[in-house]
Amino acid sequence: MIQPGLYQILFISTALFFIGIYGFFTRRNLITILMSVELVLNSVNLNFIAFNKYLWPNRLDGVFFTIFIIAIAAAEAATAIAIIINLYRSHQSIDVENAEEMKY
Amino acid sequence: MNEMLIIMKSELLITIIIFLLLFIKLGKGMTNDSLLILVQFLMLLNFIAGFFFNLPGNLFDGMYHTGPLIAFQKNILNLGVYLISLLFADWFRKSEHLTEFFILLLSALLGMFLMISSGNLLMFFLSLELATIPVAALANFDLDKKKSSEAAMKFILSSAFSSGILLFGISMVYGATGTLSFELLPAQLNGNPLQVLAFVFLFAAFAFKLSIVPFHLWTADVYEGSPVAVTAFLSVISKGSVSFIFLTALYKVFQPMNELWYNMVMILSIATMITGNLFALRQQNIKRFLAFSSIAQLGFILVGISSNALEGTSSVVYFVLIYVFSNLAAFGVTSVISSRVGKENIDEYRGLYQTNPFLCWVMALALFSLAGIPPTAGFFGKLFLLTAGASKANYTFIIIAALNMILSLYYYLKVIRAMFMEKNEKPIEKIRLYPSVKLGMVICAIGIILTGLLSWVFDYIQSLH
Amino acid sequence: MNLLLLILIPLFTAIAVLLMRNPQHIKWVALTGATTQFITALWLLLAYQNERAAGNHFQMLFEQRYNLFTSWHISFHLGVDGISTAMILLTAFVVIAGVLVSWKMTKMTKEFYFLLILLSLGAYGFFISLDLFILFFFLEIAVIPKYLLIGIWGSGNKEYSANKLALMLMGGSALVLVGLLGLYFNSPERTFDLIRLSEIGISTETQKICFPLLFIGFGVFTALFPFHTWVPDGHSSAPTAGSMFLAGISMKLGGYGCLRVATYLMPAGAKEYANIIIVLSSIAILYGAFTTLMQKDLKYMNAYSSVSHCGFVLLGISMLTKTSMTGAVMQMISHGLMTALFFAVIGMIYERTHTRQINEMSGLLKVMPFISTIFFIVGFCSLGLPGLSGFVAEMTIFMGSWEHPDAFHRIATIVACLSIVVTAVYILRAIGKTAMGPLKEGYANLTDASWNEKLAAVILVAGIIAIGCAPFWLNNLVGPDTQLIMQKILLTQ
Amino acid sequence: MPNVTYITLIPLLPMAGFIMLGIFGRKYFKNTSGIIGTVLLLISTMLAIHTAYGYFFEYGKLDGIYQKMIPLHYTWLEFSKGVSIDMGIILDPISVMMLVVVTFVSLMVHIYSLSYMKGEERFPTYYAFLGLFSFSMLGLVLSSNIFQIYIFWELVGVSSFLLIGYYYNKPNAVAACKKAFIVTRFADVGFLIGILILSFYAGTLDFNLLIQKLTSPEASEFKNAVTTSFLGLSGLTWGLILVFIGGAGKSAMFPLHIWLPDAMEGPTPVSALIHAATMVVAGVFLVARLFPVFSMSTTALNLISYVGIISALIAAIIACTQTDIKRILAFSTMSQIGFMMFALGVSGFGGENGIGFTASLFHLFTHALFKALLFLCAGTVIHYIHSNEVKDMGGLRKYLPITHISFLIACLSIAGIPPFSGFFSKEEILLAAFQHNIIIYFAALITSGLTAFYIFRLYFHIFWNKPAIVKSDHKREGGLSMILPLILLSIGAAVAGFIPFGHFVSSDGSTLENTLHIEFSIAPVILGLTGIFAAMWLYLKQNNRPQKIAASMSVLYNIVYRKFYIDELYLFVTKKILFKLVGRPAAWFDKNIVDGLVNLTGNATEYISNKIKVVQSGKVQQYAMYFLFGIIGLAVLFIYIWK
Repeated sequence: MIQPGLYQILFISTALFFIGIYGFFTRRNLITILMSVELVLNSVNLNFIAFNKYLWPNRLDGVFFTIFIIAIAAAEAATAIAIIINLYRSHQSIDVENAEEMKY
Repeated sequence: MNEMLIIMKSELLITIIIFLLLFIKLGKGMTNDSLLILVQFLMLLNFIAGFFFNLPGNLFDGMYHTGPLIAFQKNILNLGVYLISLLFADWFRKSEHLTEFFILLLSALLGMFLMISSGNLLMFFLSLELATIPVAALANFDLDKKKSSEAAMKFILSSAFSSGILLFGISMVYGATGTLSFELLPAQLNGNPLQVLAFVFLFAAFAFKLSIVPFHLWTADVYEGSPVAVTAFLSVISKGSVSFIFLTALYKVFQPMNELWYNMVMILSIATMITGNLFALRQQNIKRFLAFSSIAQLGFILVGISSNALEGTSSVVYFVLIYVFSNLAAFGVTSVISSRVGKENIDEYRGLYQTNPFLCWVMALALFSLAGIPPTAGFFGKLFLLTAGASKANYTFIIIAALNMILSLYYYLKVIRAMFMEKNEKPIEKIRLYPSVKLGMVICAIGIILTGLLSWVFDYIQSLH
Repeated sequence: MNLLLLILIPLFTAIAVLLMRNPQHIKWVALTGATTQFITALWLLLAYQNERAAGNHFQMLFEQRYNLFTSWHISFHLGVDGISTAMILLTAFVVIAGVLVSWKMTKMTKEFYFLLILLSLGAYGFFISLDLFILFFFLEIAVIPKYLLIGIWGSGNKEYSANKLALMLMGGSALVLVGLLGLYFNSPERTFDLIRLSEIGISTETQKICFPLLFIGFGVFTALFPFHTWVPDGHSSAPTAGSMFLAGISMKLGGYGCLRVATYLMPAGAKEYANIIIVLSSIAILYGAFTTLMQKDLKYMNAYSSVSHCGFVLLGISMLTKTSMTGAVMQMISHGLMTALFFAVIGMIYERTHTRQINEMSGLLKVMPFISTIFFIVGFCSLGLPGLSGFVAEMTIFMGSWEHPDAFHRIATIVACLSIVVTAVYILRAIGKTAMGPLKEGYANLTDASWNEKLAAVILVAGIIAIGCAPFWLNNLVGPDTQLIMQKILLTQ
Repeated sequence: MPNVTYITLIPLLPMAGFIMLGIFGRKYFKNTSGIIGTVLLLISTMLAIHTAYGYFFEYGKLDGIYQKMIPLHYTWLEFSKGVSIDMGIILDPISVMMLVVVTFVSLMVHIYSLSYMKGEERFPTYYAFLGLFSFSMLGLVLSSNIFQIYIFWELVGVSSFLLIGYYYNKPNAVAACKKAFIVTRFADVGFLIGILILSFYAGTLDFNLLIQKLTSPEASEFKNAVTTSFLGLSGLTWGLILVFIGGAGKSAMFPLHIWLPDAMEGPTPVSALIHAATMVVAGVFLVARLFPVFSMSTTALNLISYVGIISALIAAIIACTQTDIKRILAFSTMSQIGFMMFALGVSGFGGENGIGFTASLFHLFTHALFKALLFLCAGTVIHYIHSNEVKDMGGLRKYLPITHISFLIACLSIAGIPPFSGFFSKEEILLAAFQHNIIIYFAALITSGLTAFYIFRLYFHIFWNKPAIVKSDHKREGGLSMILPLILLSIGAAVAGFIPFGHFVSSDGSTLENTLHIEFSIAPVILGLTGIFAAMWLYLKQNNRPQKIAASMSVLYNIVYRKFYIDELYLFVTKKILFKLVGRPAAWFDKNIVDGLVNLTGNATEYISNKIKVVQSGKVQQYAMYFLFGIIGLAVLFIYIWK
């Protein structure tokens, strides 16, 4: 079995990053948007792991960072979902296009 | 161990207060009014305590560090929070979830403290999130207002997005240098494209927090939708803390790339000032107006940051201190009027002077300070930012900055004009202020006048390095 | 003589005014303050002359220095020379007259007097500060009171005018600021101290950049063509005392700055750009005069004539001879007194006839002999009648300008000379239409000046005549200091 | 030695009167102000005569030459080293002579006005202004410094303005005083620039030094002034011409004379004082004062003589057609000053060459007397008839006998009929012109014929012609105060010619013998008599001959009657060109371009601000997009472009 090299992993993580961003830009549903953000965060996780493993195997910063990111992502998601629920209460919708009252 | 407790004194104190509030919340025995007085008292204590027993030091292998300057920065933030607790009493007394509000607020403050003190990108990231996520919840605090939840949504999504960007940047920094520590990073930086790219990502995340063009777009909407207290917190405390850590990041960590970031800061500063001013020009809603004006103010802070010298740090800290007074005063007046009579439009302020001269004078002082008109402290603040920025002898930059002061004066004068000059058949009726609000405003007014005229304040900040 | 008095007196007056409640008391407090200032200014003049007579040859007298913002090397450095003494005297005259003229102010009396005194505080501070930072501080202090004075108590299109004035002046001060920062960072030692800066000298390259910034910046204040458009609108919308302060004090801040900061510190820059400024100021003089010719509103007329007259100030400075600079200072003083008086008279007329349109008035001399006489005097001063201050100043400038033998300077001088005819035309037109002619119907019951108006007018007329009939004291006061500036200019190649 | 205090008091006394009456007159001296003013001036006059006596007969002469003395002199305003305005007193023949003339005529007018102006509401003001004028005129005469003379020059102008506009509620008077001031002001700019030029070359403003430096061919200042040239004329000439323009303006020389006829709107005694005897000759005085310098430039002198003769001729022609009694006198004044001017122009400097100089000032002297007399007589007539128009007059000789005689004496004098004073001075002028320039001589000859004609036309119109229409019931010729000046002046006008003027006043201070050439005088006297008889033929009795003549050359008559349309030309230039083509565009430019640019900046900012608002779309996803673009932009900029 061929070991994936750093670049392959970086490619994947970058692709994931942009997929996440693309999702963030194009989705209408707030939950999906939130999921896209999670994709971005996960791509970062991949990055950290990969760098840690391939470049700086004896410094564990990357791994720790990943763990913290996962935790933070959870907190963020929790808050975000709470907010979205509240938005749903007031707007009767979780479509991002319905929450564009404030502009200019 | 003892030493650690003293070094982390500010953070621990806040944690204690948070827990205290939690217990009070469980007890459920207090009315809003007495609770508010208690909170104000605690905030005052917290603020006063900030001046004593400050010990510089490093903790957790450099993850956390503090010093006189950082302690002073924390004091500024404490002062801001204390003023918030005073100035927005109108709104607090109506609020059903006062304790939660302060718990969340203090959590964010805790995050900011840790952020200022952080010595590692990991620590920085964690504290940044701690400083952000509770604020998103706070933004939603007017639970029944559509605008409030919209603002919170925009805030949380935008900051999640920016977190992603930040993290991606950090991961690249890690990949390129193998370290996340602020101490070790500078030695590894050599300006290769990957590092530049990583720096751009990091910079963008900072810029997002600081509302620097073109990463500022969330600001106005969030400010407008959130409760005024939250807006004030966002625009003053949050901006202040991020600019402090931004200073550390640029001056210490990314010092080897200073030519790069000087140009970046310059370009974005010009863009920020111009855009902020141009948008502010048109605003009718006073909160939105203040949002854009604070964007423009941030552009000025960038001018000071661009100096890359001791003076840069001092003048930014000094400016933030003044900014706390001025902007909070402005928001205080806004809040009183919006929560008493529900008016937030500049046009509706017409003829205010006939009925509420005190509010008008406070507002005028605040706006003059923001515009940089002597004898208010804002004049000195802005001037020192410009002076610091001018040390590179970049005349174009400074002229643009100086001309932007005029542009900003134009819209500040619009509010002044509405209050003092324009006639109104039915001006806002006379408002009787709560003592705490009055106290807060008086403190702000005194601060606005004296911070500038007492020149040792600046010299003191300068001596803290 | 403690120069701090000059700042402290208005400061305490302002605070006292703020603390008062009864409008009547406020007026008296303000008047007392203004009188004290006036006496202090006269005392300063005497003390100054005594010191000089006693052989004190320092450039600045009564120096005081308190460190302020030590990290920036800013110090609260005060001191006066002949030029600033003269300007302080002017300010004192205008302030007391301004306070007297607005005696009948009923709308927001407290705020009105507070702002007036604040404005005078800015002017005093500006004239005595020797540290550029402090100077700039006081310069800006004087801007916002003007805005509020016009915006709240003004008439006509007041909000527009107030805005325009504040923004243009702030624009000017922004340029000043940049110029100052340029000086600060390019001098070998970072300092804002005016005297120190002039001692250590400023490199020619810096001068070439900073001089136009500073000169244009200050020039906006003193109506440098084409940045003069705030003048007509601002003056015409302002309340009487506001116009007096604007034209009498505020515009002089710019002239003083052009001379003291721009020209004195940067002689090489001054030489480099003198010709451009001469062209601009000559245009301002003649063009301003012709524009005045077409004005129908008395206040607009005087405002445009101020553009023309202030052109003389700039012309005198940019001619770079000792005589012309002395003339420029004299013109500042003279124009300050004269135009303040002019606005006061216009205000008095307006209060009674409720119009400022030249064509709508006639024959006022019959019912208001005092006011009309003052109108005559001030008109004559404006058109340069000997015996009144305008003549002395203008002639000194002409003589100084004529010291250059080349055609360019000659033509500029002749252009400036020609303006005195045009001035005569518009002044006489205004006087002829308003004061003279048959009495208009309905004017028979108009009253003449009241005691406060008379006192104000007499004070200013006294100043005008004191300069006009005995210019030597002013010349001797100012001359040595312009000589110093000239020496610096002559030393640079 | 001259008594400085006395001399200083001569101008200062009237000044004191001005201050006192000007400030307190309305309140405290409502009726006594006339007496106060007159007494002050009387003292002045006596002091002046005392000074004149002292100067001419006691201490003025040194080695047979009248010296220029500067008994008092202090620095008033120092411009630069050596160049300063000094306030000083110069005593030389012309200034002393002028002192006497000015104080005397002024005194006459003061006395005359006591009854003439009685009952006027602004009686004290009138005397205050008279005091101001006397002060300024005396100061002008005594000036030792060219800038000092300019100062008083302007003050004289303003007193003239104030006095012409004395009847301020008459629109005509207002217009006239404005016109007078502005026209002379325009000329004064020339004077001012002339001063600047001369002082630049001489390096001083002091008359003595200036003359010294600019007349000695060896001095470097002189060489400089002569060698620099601009448009073909030397610097010196330019300076002199410009100074002369100033003089021409004040002295109402063509083409700057248009203000003088209108100035007759002032009270008649004022016209007598200012616009006949004293102020209008200031131009002549100025040229005389600087005559040594003028004599260095033939071009300037030629210009002066041509301007003088043209003015003299034109004014005389116009005077023949006018119907307003005061205007006729005004044109006559202009014509006579023209005589004085060209006399200066044809003169040389020193000794016998200077006959024109002496003649000019002699004429100035006699003219002051007879013209003041003419005006005062006219005043009496107007006072009596209440009209200025000659057609309202006629046959007044019985009603105003003293006036009639006085007027006749003055007329004969101005017509140059011996032995009245005008004859002597005019003869000298003609002689000087004859010696120097024959064209000017003939023109002057014609003019003096015309003079006789128009002045007698006036005389016959007033005192003969048709029978009197008398409506007036008050005292015929006013009180004693109105008659006394007439008598005194008549005596003067009759006998002043016998003064050996050349003994006192000459170009270089030496004595010049007056020689009367009988054979030379024949032509002018005959011409003068012809003029008188022509006038007699036309106007002694009421007839229609004048109308016939006027009709027969109606075009010409109209042109002359309209004063050669010079007023209209000026009106065209000022209204159409200055106001419409300069003033209005300047105002337009200021409002629309300069101000427009400022407003445009504001509007453009607002416009941009409105245009970019779409960025803030309210869509959180777009915000993120801008965020990303920002990053990409920065990355591209700093990685690839700006390293």
